[in-house]
Amino acid sequence: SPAQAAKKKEFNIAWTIYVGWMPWPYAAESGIVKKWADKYGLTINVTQINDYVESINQYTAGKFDGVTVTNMDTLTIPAAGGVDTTAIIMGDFSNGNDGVVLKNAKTLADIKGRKVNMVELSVSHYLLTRGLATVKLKEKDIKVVNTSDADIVAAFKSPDSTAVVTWNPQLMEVKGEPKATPVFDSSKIPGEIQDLLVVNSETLKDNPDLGKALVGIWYETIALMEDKGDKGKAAREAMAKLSGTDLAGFEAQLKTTKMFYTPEDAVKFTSSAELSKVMDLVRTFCFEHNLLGEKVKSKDAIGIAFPSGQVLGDKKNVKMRYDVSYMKMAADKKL
Amino acid sequence: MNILPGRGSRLLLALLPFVLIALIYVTQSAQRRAENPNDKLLPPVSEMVDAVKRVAFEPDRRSGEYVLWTDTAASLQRLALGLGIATLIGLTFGLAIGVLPFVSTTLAPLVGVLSMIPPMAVLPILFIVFGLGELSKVVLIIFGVAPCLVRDLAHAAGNLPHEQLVKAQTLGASTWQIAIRVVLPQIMPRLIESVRLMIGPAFLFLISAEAIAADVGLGYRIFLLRRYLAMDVILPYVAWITLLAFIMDWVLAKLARHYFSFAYTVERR
Amino acid sequence: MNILPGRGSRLLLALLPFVLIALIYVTQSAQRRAENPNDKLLPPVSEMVDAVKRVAFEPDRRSGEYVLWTDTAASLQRLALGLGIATLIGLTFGLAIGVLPFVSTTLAPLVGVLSMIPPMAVLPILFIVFGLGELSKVVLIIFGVAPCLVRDLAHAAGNLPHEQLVKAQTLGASTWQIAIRVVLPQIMPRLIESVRLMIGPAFLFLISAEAIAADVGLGYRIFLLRRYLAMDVILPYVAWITLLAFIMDWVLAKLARHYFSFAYTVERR
Amino acid sequence: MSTLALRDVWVEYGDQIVLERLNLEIASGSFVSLVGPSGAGKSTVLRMVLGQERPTRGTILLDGADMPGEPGPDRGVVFQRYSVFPHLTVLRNVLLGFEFRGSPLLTRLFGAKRRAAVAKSEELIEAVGLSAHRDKYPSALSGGMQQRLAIAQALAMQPKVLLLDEPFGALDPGTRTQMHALIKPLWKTHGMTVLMVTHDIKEAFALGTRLIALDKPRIDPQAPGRYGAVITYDLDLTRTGPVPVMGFSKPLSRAEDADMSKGAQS
Amino acid sequence: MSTLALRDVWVEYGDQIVLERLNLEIASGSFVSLVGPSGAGKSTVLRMVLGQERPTRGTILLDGADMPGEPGPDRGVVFQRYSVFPHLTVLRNVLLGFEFRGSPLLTRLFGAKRRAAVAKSEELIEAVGLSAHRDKYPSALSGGMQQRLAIAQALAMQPKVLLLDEPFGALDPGTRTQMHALIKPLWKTHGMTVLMVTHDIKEAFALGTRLIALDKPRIDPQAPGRYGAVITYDLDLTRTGPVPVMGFSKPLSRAEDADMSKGAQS
Ligand SMILES: Nc1ncnc2c1ncn2[C@@H]1O[C@H](COP(=O)(O)OP(=O)(O)OP(=O)(O)O)[C@@H](O)[C@H]1O
Ligand SMILES: Nc1ncnc2c1ncn2[C@@H]1O[C@H](COP(=O)(O)OP(=O)(O)OP(=O)(O)O)[C@@H](O)[C@H]1O
Ligand SMILES: [Mg+2]
Ligand SMILES: [Mg+2]
Repeated sequence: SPAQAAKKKEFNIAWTIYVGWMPWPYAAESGIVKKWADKYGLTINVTQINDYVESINQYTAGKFDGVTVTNMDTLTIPAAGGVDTTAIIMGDFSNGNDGVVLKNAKTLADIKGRKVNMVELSVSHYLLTRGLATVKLKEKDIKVVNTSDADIVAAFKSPDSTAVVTWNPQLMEVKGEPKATPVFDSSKIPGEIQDLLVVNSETLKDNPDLGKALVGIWYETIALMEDKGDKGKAAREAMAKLSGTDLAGFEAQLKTTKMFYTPEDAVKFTSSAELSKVMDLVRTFCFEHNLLGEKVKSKDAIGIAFPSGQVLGDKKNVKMRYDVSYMKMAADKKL
Repeated sequence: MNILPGRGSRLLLALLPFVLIALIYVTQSAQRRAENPNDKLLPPVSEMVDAVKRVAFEPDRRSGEYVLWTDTAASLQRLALGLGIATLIGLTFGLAIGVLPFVSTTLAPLVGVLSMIPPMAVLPILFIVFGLGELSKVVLIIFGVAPCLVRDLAHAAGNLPHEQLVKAQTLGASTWQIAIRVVLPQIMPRLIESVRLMIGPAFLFLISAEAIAADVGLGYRIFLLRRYLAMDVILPYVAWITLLAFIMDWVLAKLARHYFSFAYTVERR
Repeated sequence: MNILPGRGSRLLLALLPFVLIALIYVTQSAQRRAENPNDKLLPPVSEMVDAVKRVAFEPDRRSGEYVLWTDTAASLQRLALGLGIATLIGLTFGLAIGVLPFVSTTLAPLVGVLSMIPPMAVLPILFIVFGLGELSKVVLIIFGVAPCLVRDLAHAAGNLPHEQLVKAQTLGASTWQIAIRVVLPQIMPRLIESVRLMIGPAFLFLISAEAIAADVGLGYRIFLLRRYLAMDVILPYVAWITLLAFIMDWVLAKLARHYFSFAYTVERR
Repeated sequence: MSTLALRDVWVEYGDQIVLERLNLEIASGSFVSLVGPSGAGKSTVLRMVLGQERPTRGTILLDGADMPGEPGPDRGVVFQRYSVFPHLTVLRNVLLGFEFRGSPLLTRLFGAKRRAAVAKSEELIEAVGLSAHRDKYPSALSGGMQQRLAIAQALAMQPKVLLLDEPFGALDPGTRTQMHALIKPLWKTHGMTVLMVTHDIKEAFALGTRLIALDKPRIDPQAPGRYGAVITYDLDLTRTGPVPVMGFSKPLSRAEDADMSKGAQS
Repeated sequence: MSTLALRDVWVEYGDQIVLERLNLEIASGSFVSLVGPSGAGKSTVLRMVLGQERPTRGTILLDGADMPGEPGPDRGVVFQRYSVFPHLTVLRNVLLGFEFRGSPLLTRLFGAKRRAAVAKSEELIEAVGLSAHRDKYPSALSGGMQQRLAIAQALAMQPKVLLLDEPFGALDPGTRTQMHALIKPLWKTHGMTVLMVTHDIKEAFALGTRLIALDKPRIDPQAPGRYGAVITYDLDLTRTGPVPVMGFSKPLSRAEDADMSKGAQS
């Protein structure tokens, strides 16, 4: 359990299939994980969980020391559940990987009055509310039908479904439907949907080597991924395969993902003042949808700490932290 | 072997395992809370009570509805429809397969195969054929439950002593008459028994269907709340589902014993 | 009623519904393709054959594994363990509850309640308690299947003619001896029958468990590919699962008829 | 009305030969008592005549035509083991036959029809002495009471051929006499053909117009299933003169048996 | 060895009174024939002595002590309806008792023990004439064969008290005589107490040392369940002098009956 954090040697990291997280299984398979773990005298198990929410739940319940997760879900699940969580890797942000698709429509405004199939209370929901605001619509103007992410493609095949919000790879499949029009996507709200690797803050405090190893793994792997040559192609092909698609499909998804291939870029983004504005938007959405807990009376209840030392919300109850120190070590080649 | 516990000790004995489970829960919950005061996995009973008060007796902040009751109403309606239709299918097809060799050779293999198809895996096809609305949820329940019922009832019907069918024929019964007056009433207790065993699976399919696409229902709520591990609501919901299922089970058991008392003479010892 | 179809027409009749379904599929598939040449929902048979060749007979380029077979091996192992343990639980507890009033009062209500809890809804807790490895998948199957088996067998055991138990007692049998020599062999056919009915649900639980946490297995593959709606692989996988389940069902049926022939005298008419 | 003929009938279960070369002609309206040791194949003969079982070889003719393959309302039966319907009360068990006949679709009678059927049923129930138990389920009846119920049920339909397999076996002498008194006039007035298995020789003689004894004439100690039972006695009980007693009539030889059947065929 | 006493026993099913004020003392080693009309409550008496059923009122004593509430190996039984185990072959049905006794845990015998048990079982199977059917399941046996199997099964255990409910009802006279010849010496040598229900008066007299008749002395036509059966005859068949015949001995009056039981108690 997370509270029993102390010096330990074996760590468990959970990941789920998503274009921005595919380096993890590749790193595990190709020995990069072992290499870095050995370097710090650790054992790191990288485990795949098929169900994204379950992976976060299991992390929150203490079964894992780290997990791949978005910024919003970090706030609503572990942080709201009292598990102090630190984001040590800013992997990417969605730059079109999440989108709204309508049938028989031209613009997002046409969504008015429709039933929208999406994973309720997820980043899709967030994306939709952000989109609705741009066309002066309210959530009341539509009807949300909670639809499981695995089934959303099939659901959109049904004549009953005329509007969906989803992410990749489902988004690509949905866009390919006849009469389907993408009307809004995350490239319109760049930087707001971030894909992170988070670890339990206490575990990290007691075992800084874990952070170093993870960051080391990450940047070695994505350097390979970015490689324009054969090695890079082979790596991307392997990742494609692992996510159940082929190279072309995977690269198409990569196009709509703003990867931070270098630690410098990631540090820069994470340290920018913009981030706290983004998180304010996110936590406002979360609060309005009761995601911070039924008893929470204000969006300030949970504190979010930024690299600058600034804290959004309750300073005494900081449960989510952005930490660039490890990525900085990578940038400085100090690992 | 024939030592029957008395009335009082009976109740005690029956409650014992539940008390044990409750105890384990309470201590585990307290332990987790001691480690993490915000732990959500095993909330203490007090929080669950609060949560129940909230969902059952306070209107929802956004929709103004009493969430628990609207969820329950929606789910029970789906369940009743699904289970009801599945029962009808189970009864008619089970009877036909059990009584008529002709139907049996044609349909028994099909039913055998159908009962083996995992319905979840062919959901996309179900969506196309039955849409995303209430129908597909009901169909999923039927699809999951009916083949089992058909098989069980066909088996029960086929197992009646052959002498009885011969006897009925000598009394001038047609096949139809045998089916409705000799076989049907005698497999009714088994039908109820099977339906009782199928309540659990039916709820399972209902919840799965609601997890896949819905905007109201017990399963919908559970899966929505799972997004932020709100076990303080999920656990009472699970308990509530279990209670509902248990009540249905109990009512069916009583019905069977009341209307088909002839089948329960062994129990009277 | 007693008109039995001949051997040849039997096979024809049995095949008829399957041929019909195949026909409907092929025409529907062709129609969808005509409308949208990229349709993935109902791929033509040729594409499914290609897909099967790919997953079954070509080694995976990376791992060198034959995907279909590694998936099958992993899933079958889980299933066999889960179903096996559930059967053992069903048999011992069913027997105990059916034979001993004392055990019955203590455990029957618990089993009744357990069988009503939808396992999917308490998955997070199951995963916490049993970990995310093989164990939790096996446990989910057990949790989903065993209560049903226990109830069904307790019912079967309790329904034996009371005279038989009395008779055994007059022959000097202890409760234990009655259980293993009188009740057990007579409920074995029902056990096999119940397990056969539970193969479908067991696969369902397996697939659900694999959908949530696994990196190999039939259910894992199906859920992985569902995001892309790769029905050309999913449908053959479903067919394969169905075939596996059907074979298990058939083997069990034969076993029952071979080892417990006394229970099938009615069928011999 | 209904002549029954068995022509060279064999019954085998696996290795075991139960009945061998059975030839039998039963005239319409006769009351045949069938006796023989336990396991001789008496019930098997009844099952075949009923249409429940098919002979391994040979044919069974009803009025010269092939026996319908299925049991039907022309043949009533009281099985050796009580075969009443466990899910119906005494009254409803007897009523059921009337309902089968009177209401092909619903199998429920209403109004006058129902009253008539109930009256007839109650008459029969009264005759077998079960009036006090009209509304009991069979599980609450004693063995003999169930047997009487089965008799009432079978008699209610007045079948052309009545097959009785030890119908009075579980009854005390008094009740047995009552049953005799019930069945005899019914048989006479309706011209039924009755085939009754019994172990009570006195009963066989008292009721029957003909007595047939089945037995195994030969037993191979090495292979007990090797030889089946044949008809060892066939007595006409209607002829005038002194009542024949078992010992008096000499057993049929197998040759004679074959001759007789030839005669019957020609 | 085992005196059986019923003291003021009543049995009621709901409204219906089946047995009324039954008082009965059965001496160890006696062979009691129980007769009476169908439905009188004979099987009920047996079920009570067996421990399968409890009287509504009254007590049953075995050797002066309260009857153990459960059936046990001291009391063997042949039920009215064949109660052999359908899942065991003929041999295994008889063997089962030996296995119960000889192997408390596994209930399987091996080696010499098993050979001895098999030998004893086969002897009994031979005695009831089922040798040829040793390996058949009960479903392949005729009614009378099943009854004989049940007899062999019960006799194998040589119980102190043997309860027989119409054990020979489905048997032909020949086989019946064989069974008599089988049971009589067993009863004599082992000093069993036998309680046998039969409808065959001759059999009752031939085998029994005492004959008890159960019957309803009064019937209220308005409420047939109002009065139960009582003991109407109780004959000692061992006394010297002319064999008593039913008509000769006068029925016990209810007062005498009560007196007798008083006498027995004192
Ligand atoms: N299903 C079966 N399989 C094998 N053998 C059978 C089957 N049914 C009956 N038999 C054999 O057929 C023979 C005749 O049986 P049947 O029931 O006709 O005898 P029965 O003359 O009626 O005897 P009982 O007077 O005891 O009723 C018996 O030896 C029995 O073992
Ligand atoms: N479970 C029951 N519920 C109600 N009444 C019952 C039940 N069992 C038996 N009886 C009644 O008890 C009476 C006596 O039954 P019992 O079986 O002892 O008769 P019996 O003397 O053995 O008759 P038979 O010679 O026909 O076997 C019957 O009138 C029967 O209806
Ligand atoms: Mg017979
Ligand atoms: Mg009786």
